[in-house]
Amino acid sequence: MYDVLEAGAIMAMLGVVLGTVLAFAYRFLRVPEDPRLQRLESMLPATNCGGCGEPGCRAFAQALLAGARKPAGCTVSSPDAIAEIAAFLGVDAGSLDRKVARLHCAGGKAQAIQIAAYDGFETCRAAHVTGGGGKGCSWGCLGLADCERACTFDAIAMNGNGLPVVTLDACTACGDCVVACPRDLFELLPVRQPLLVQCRVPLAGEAARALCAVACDACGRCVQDAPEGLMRMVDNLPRLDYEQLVDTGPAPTQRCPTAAIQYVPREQFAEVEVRA
Amino acid sequence: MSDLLWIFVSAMVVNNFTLSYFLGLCPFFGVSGKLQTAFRLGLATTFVMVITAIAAWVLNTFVLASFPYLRLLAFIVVIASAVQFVEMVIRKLSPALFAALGIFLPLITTNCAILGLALFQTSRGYGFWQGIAFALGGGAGFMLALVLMASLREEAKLSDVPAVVRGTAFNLLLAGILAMAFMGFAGLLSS
Amino acid sequence: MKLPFRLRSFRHGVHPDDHKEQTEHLPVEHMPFSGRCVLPLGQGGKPSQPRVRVGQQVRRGETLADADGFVSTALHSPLDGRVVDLGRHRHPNGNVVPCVEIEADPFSPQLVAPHPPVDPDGLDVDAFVAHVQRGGIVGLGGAAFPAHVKYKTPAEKPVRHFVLNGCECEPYLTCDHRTMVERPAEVLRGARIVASKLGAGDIHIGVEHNKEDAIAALRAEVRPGEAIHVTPLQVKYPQGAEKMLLEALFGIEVPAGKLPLDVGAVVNNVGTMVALADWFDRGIPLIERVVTVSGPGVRRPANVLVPIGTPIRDLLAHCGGTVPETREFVMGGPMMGSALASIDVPVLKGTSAVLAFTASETARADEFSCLKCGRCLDACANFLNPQVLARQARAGDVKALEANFVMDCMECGACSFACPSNIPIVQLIRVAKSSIRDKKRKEGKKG
Amino acid sequence: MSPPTAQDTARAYREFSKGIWQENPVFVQVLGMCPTLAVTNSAINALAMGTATTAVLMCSSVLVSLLARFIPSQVRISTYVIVIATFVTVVDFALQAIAPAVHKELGAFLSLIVVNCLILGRQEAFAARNPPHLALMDAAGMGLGFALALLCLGAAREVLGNGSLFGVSLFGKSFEPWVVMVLPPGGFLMLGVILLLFSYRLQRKKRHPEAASQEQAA
Amino acid sequence: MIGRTHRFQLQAAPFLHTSLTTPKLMVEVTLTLVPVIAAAAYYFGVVALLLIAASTLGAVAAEYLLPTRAPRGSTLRDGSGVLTGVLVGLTLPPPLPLWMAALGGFVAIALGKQLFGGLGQNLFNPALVGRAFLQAAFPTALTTWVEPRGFFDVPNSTWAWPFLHGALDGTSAPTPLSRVKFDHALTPFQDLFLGHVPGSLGETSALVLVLCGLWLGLRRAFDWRIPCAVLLGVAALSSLLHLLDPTRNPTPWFMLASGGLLFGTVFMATDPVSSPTTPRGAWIFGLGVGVLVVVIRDYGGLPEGVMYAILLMNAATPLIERVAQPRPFGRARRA
Amino acid sequence: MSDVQVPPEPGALRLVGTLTVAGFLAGLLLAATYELTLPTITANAQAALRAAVFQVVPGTTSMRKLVLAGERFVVADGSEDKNATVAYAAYGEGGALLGFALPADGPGFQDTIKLIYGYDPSRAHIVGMQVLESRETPGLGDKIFKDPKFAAEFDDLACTPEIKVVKHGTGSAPHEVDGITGATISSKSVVRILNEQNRRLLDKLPARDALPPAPTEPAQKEDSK
Ligand SMILES: Cc1cc2nc3c(=O)[nH]c(=O)nc-3n(C[C@H](O)[C@H](O)[C@H](O)COP(=O)(O)O)c2cc1C
Ligand SMILES: Cc1cc2nc3c(=O)[nH]c(=O)nc-3n(C[C@H](O)[C@H](O)[C@H](O)COP(=O)(O)O)c2cc1C
Ligand SMILES: Cc1cc2nc3c(=O)[nH]c(=O)nc-3n(C[C@H](O)[C@H](O)[C@H](O)COP(=O)(O)O)c2cc1C
Ligand SMILES: Cc1cc2nc3c(=O)[nH]c(=O)nc-3n(C[C@H](O)[C@H](O)[C@H](O)CO)c2cc1C
Ligand code: SF4
Ligand code: SF4
Ligand code: SF4
Ligand code: SF4
Ligand code: FES
Repeated sequence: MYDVLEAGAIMAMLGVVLGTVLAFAYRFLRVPEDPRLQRLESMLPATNCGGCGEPGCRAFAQALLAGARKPAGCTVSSPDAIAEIAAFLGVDAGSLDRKVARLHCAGGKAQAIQIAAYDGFETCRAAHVTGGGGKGCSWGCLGLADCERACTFDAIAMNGNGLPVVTLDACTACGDCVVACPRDLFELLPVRQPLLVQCRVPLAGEAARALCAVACDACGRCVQDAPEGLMRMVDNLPRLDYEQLVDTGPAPTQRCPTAAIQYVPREQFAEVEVRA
Repeated sequence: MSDLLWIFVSAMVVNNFTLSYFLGLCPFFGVSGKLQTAFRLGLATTFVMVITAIAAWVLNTFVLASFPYLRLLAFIVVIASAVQFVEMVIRKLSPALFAALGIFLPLITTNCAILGLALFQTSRGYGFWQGIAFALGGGAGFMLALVLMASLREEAKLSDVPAVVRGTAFNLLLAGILAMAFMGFAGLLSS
Repeated sequence: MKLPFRLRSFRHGVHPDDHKEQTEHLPVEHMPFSGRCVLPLGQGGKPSQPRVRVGQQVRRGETLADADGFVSTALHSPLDGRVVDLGRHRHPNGNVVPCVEIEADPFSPQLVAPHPPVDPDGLDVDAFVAHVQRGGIVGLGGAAFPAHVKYKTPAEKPVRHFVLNGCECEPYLTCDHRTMVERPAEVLRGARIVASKLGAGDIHIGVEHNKEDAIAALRAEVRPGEAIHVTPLQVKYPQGAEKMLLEALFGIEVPAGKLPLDVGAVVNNVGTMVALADWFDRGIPLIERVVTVSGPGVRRPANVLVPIGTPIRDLLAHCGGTVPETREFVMGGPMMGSALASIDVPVLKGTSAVLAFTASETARADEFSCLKCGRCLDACANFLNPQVLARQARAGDVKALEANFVMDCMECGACSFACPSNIPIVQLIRVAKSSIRDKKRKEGKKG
Repeated sequence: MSPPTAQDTARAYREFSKGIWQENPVFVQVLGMCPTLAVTNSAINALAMGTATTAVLMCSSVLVSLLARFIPSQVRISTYVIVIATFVTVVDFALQAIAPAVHKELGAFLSLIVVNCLILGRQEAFAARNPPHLALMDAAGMGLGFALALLCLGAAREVLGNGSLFGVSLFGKSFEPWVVMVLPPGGFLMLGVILLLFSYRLQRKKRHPEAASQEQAA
Repeated sequence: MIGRTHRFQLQAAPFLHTSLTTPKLMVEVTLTLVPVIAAAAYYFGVVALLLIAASTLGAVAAEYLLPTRAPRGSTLRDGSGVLTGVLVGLTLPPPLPLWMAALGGFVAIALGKQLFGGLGQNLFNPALVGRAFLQAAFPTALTTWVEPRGFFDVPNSTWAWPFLHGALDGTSAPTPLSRVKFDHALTPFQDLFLGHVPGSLGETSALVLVLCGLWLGLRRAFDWRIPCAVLLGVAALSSLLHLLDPTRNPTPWFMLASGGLLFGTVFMATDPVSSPTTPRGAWIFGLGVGVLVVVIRDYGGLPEGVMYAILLMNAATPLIERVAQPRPFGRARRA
Repeated sequence: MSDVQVPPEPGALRLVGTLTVAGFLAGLLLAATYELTLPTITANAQAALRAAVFQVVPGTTSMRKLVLAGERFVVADGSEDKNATVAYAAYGEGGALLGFALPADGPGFQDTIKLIYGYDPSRAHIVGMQVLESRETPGLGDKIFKDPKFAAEFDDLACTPEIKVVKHGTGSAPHEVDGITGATISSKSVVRILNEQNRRLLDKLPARDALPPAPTEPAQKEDSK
């Protein structure tokens, strides 16, 4: 029985000594960290997409804590999640005009001409650096899906016509497709402005139409039909002012001879069946 | 001296802690994804092993001689505390290192390579220097296996490993091949 | 260590069959003028500023566009005729770019209207540089880099050697070879002008030793006691890359990311010297160049002196047209040139060759897995590890690519040539480099 | 405690059964690899190890579940480890008394149950947050799953590597055993192959979901 | 316009390609093995051919049954599967049961190659993975050797049923390395050189192997640095050890000519896939193999260590490659 | 959701206290278990030891534990160091000293081999050997304890000159052991372990008359710790 007690005592002593050492160590070696940071990080989507403009979710969380950013700056979180974060921090959620990626080209396989057979890697960038992939229009979509592969949110799917279709609800405006596209065809635009110029060709008239059936031939009718000051022609292309989020309805598109300008409240090219 | 050398070499390659004794497999599989982390963890483990060997020797010699039944408990508690202490020191001195090893420092505590070291050392009746040789050999062997594994896995990332095997199965089979290669060291310095 | 019986060269590299036998002995021929020329404004640095209007009559040799800034050159009319368009036309690289289009005057004798010749001895360096710029002189070695830019050397970087690149290491190409054989005097004349302006101590001309006649012709023009060295070099690709040439001649390595000037050398192509001599002595700007038309698809391979801007289609027609099996047209050499999406594009100042390949050359051989055999490493004169770069490019690992110096790759293609598994190494690297550059650009814009 | 309702029973059953298949600690969660590989060179060792682990797991879970409320979080892990180590020592002594031969075979690995991630993991993930009876069911299920997996592995290795099962020779004298299977590499290889078969099944199920559902229906 | 096939193709440079291809390389190496196979048949009889056929069959079967990303069977075209199979066969002891040889070939491809995704992806030498597996699984069978014997004199054990062991008729004979390790008895150099000694099928004749090695080296089928480094490593370390303790450690001549060293050096250490690509890496790798061979032979438990030495250095190859990257043109050496 | 959850920090005393209590309780439980199982465990160990000793020194009916004290083995009295070198004196029917059983260990092919062997000082012969622990390869090295023929080699083996391993089937001299084909290293290791232990200990064994008489059966509880 004495053994038993002695054993207990030894263990108890060990406990005391080690516990004390650790308690002291804890006191003196502790690294302070704002406990809210971890909470915030767990509330953010952890996709690290950079859509917010910070180098990652943790950085955004820090910016939130510092008050430098508003919760709505996260392009990925749902409105509920943003409200939750705002409540947690006791700040106003802020507002953000939701943007999505829009494509400035409608010249798929059925509309744009091909002048040579491209025989190389099946990526847009490879085609782009190989004589432009044989596509007649050296501005248009090459249809080899670099953007689809780049989108981590599966928001892009190539349709049967070889054009990427962005699912508006899935797009978080992270901008990966903007970076991926070798022809700079994507732009993040406010979803509230359905007026879209689906062409980037700086040519006018016949020269433009020779490349693609839906090329903008710079006739300027859309600019005339739009409310004063909303649009102007720059480099043979109509340019919209996205600061003025006026909804014009489809009127400016109706006299376009090539259907290069479209009124698209939902997904682009939705009329074409999406590839399985 | 040759005795110490044999203990060292045996623990490092002939009876490699990981590939032959199956000790420390959690970190072996868990932390071998990146070479740099693996290397650091290997160093940290070796370090903890030496601490363990000393602690175990002290406990065995001065405390546990008459209480063999407390051995496991005492080892565990003392080692865990030592590791936790090291963890706090690292966290204070090098937040970067801490971030790199992250959750794995606590894993070292509950790592069987460490406890195994103490137990084998005890059951073989190693003295102080033998214990140190054993710890250094075991640590070096663990690090060797871990670093090789990590570099192989990094390399395999560029290979077309079939989807069915990718993951744990692949790592296990890779470890199997590595263990077969280590069989070449069998009998080293024993004759 | 230089063995006495071995010719000088650089380390690594490959030995493709040179295919030069078809054209190397053919004298340069003149081509009848086409009815039309298209001159992209961006040929050597920043696009130049047109000074003509649509409908304006121009003389052969007359300036069409002026340099726009320092790294830019003037553009001259290769024809007597009329400006018919200042719009966009297709460039050989596939893009549709701003051009000047000239319609030939069918009744003109097409004589050059020379600018006044200039005695270079009377010019200070700045005036010399400005005059070279006015002559529209760009490097004829392929990159079409404005020549005058290289001559404007800062005082803290003295030029010790002026080096002429007569290697012509690309298979099929013989335009430089013929230039050296037929116009050695002008080559040396140009070189002497430049060397004296640069204050270079000596002139070195590196020529691969498969061009014995060129070496002999150049040597015959060297005056006794002159510090001009014509050095035969091993036949090896890419001997003509300027850094490899400097390594071969002097055993020096130009540091990565630096220019030959940083090691005291300026390198020009031999053809560039002829253009320069013609500009100073005869007042003829760069309006035509020698182009090798060759390859199995061409009926009558030839070296042709072609007005810049001539449509490739006309050039090919001049060479007897192409065989029906022709599948692909390449502008430049077969190692670094690029395929043409269309032959309705013009000859550029930098066009050294137009090649036509048939199905047997363009059929794709099977690709196998990389064996890590190391042949690509032995091919790479830049001492990169192409095999690793290719795998990392496939995996899209930008960080690793940059850590392995992907940006040092000069895209010479030796690695792809050498790979027994037929891995498209340089093709992968090219794409990876493009996306790295593009990403940097876009992220720069973003941040 | 109020009498268990049907719902409670169902829950308890669920906690018990999940460890055996869907969340099998070895084949699915890949936990506690060291003992899994080290002692499975024969079926009997595997069985002993499985049983011992299950015993420790169950005892510790119940105790931790009872005590969790009183333990400050900073010393949570340390306390769990003390609890586990205690039970391991108890089992160690018990085995030594009951079956000294098996004890000798398992050697240090019996003590190493302490550091089996499975045990500590269950304390953290389950026992500390659930009432004792559920903790017990969970521990029993996980322990059984662990033991079964070990037995599978041990049996496979013993059959191939020694031509016997539980020491009983199966194929007669002229069988050529695959010695590698009872050597260390064999442990890695065999478990690797078993996991490979698992993921192959899973992949096929994913690829042919209809076939799989039919299979299930049948 | 749409769907029109265009007359002209757009490809990326370069448009020229060397005439060497991977299948040609594999065939070349396989053909170089013909003299080795002939020597094996000469010394050990028809059983050599049977074993090689069995292991090749096993390898091809694995290659066919376990396809990687490429379509089933298509990878057989590159010829590397056959080469691996033949190499496994040549490393086996003559009285081995055929079923084990076939199993070895199968494991070589399955575990050594397809696991990693097929040709070019593997991290270890597949043939040696197969052999190491066999040696670990059937250590007795893999260390049972016989003297060279009559051409049609096939050992009983050859025909053992799968899963059963074959009893060797007649006596086993130790290899020169076993003799030196366990009996301190040397074998005359002439026998080693010509190959009239017990050993694995392909390894016995130093003469044939040296000639094959020279041929492959001159044809640049492999990186010449690797064999040079291996032999250098063995020669240097074994000379040193021999000088220190001549009774225990045999002469460098003996070390070079005996066992699987030459076979391993010429055909296996040089496997491009599992050895370093960089020149410096090749030197490090080769020296490492040489040193490990001597250490295992002189201090290890096993009489022979070439296989393990190569496998261990295979494992170290990714690490070696890290430190042995070439110095890029115009840059300082990498840190 | 809005409250920031930062767990309150418990005082150091509480932490120390928890650990102390846990340690104390654990200690109690363990000690109790130990006391409970000790008799059985000791008996088991004792039985195993006796079986081994009885086997390696045939004819043994009782034994006595000796420990090395300086240059001589003396009868153990329970106070000796745990790591002391031990040997067992084996007595036969009628209390005659038959010989000594000596434990020994050393590196084998894979790992340490532990064995015990019997030595008859009157003839300077080894009279038996049993492998207690080894990790030698199944099928090869494990023949050192699985192959009865090998064990039989040690049933009557001269110790002078030093024991030698010879090729299987060629052993004839009394000090020669037939090696195991395919496990030469393991068999040599066993012999080397014996030789080393012989060299170290044989001259330290007590003379017959320096020993107390055989213990009366059943053997006293002598090996408790
Ligand atoms: C901005 C810029 C400045 C350059 N400045 C010089 C220079 O001062 N001197 C020179 O010799 N080359 C200069 N180069 C030219 C390049 O190094 C190189 O000679 C040219 O790109 C053609 O080389 P390549 O035909 O080998 O590609 C310059 C290039 C660029 C883009
Ligand atoms: C791979 C490669 C090969 C080259 N081969 C030649 C060549 O054979 N002849 C040549 O004049 N320039 C060649 N160049 C271009 C030279 O590097 C260099 O730009 C040129 O000699 C400069 O002269 P330039 O500015 O007068 O054209 C090559 C460049 C590269 C990258
Ligand atoms: C996987 C493997 C395990 C081995 N295990 C043992 C072993 O346990 N003991 C041993 O002495 N030799 C072992 N060996 C060594 C060889 O069998 C060695 O060739 C043998 O000891 C030589 O004996 P021999 O000359 O009688 O054939 C092993 C070899 C291999 C490949
Ligand atoms: C010189 C040379 C040596 C080779 N040696 C081997 C070898 O030892 N083992 C093997 O399986 N394959 C060998 N191969 C074939 C091939 O590289 C091997 O199948 C790949 O490792 C499979 O990816 C060799 C190929 C060459 C060109
Ligand atoms: S990649 Fe483009 S489409 Fe996809 S989420 Fe980002 S912005 Fe939207
Ligand atoms: S939008 Fe850009 S990236 Fe997407 S398919 Fe078109 S060219 Fe490719
Ligand atoms: S040449 Fe081809 S096969 Fe050889 S290492 Fe380079 S990429 Fe791989
Ligand atoms: S990596 Fe670049 S520089 Fe090197 S050989 Fe290939 S293309 Fe040429
Ligand atoms: S079980 Fe051994 S480290 Fe986790």
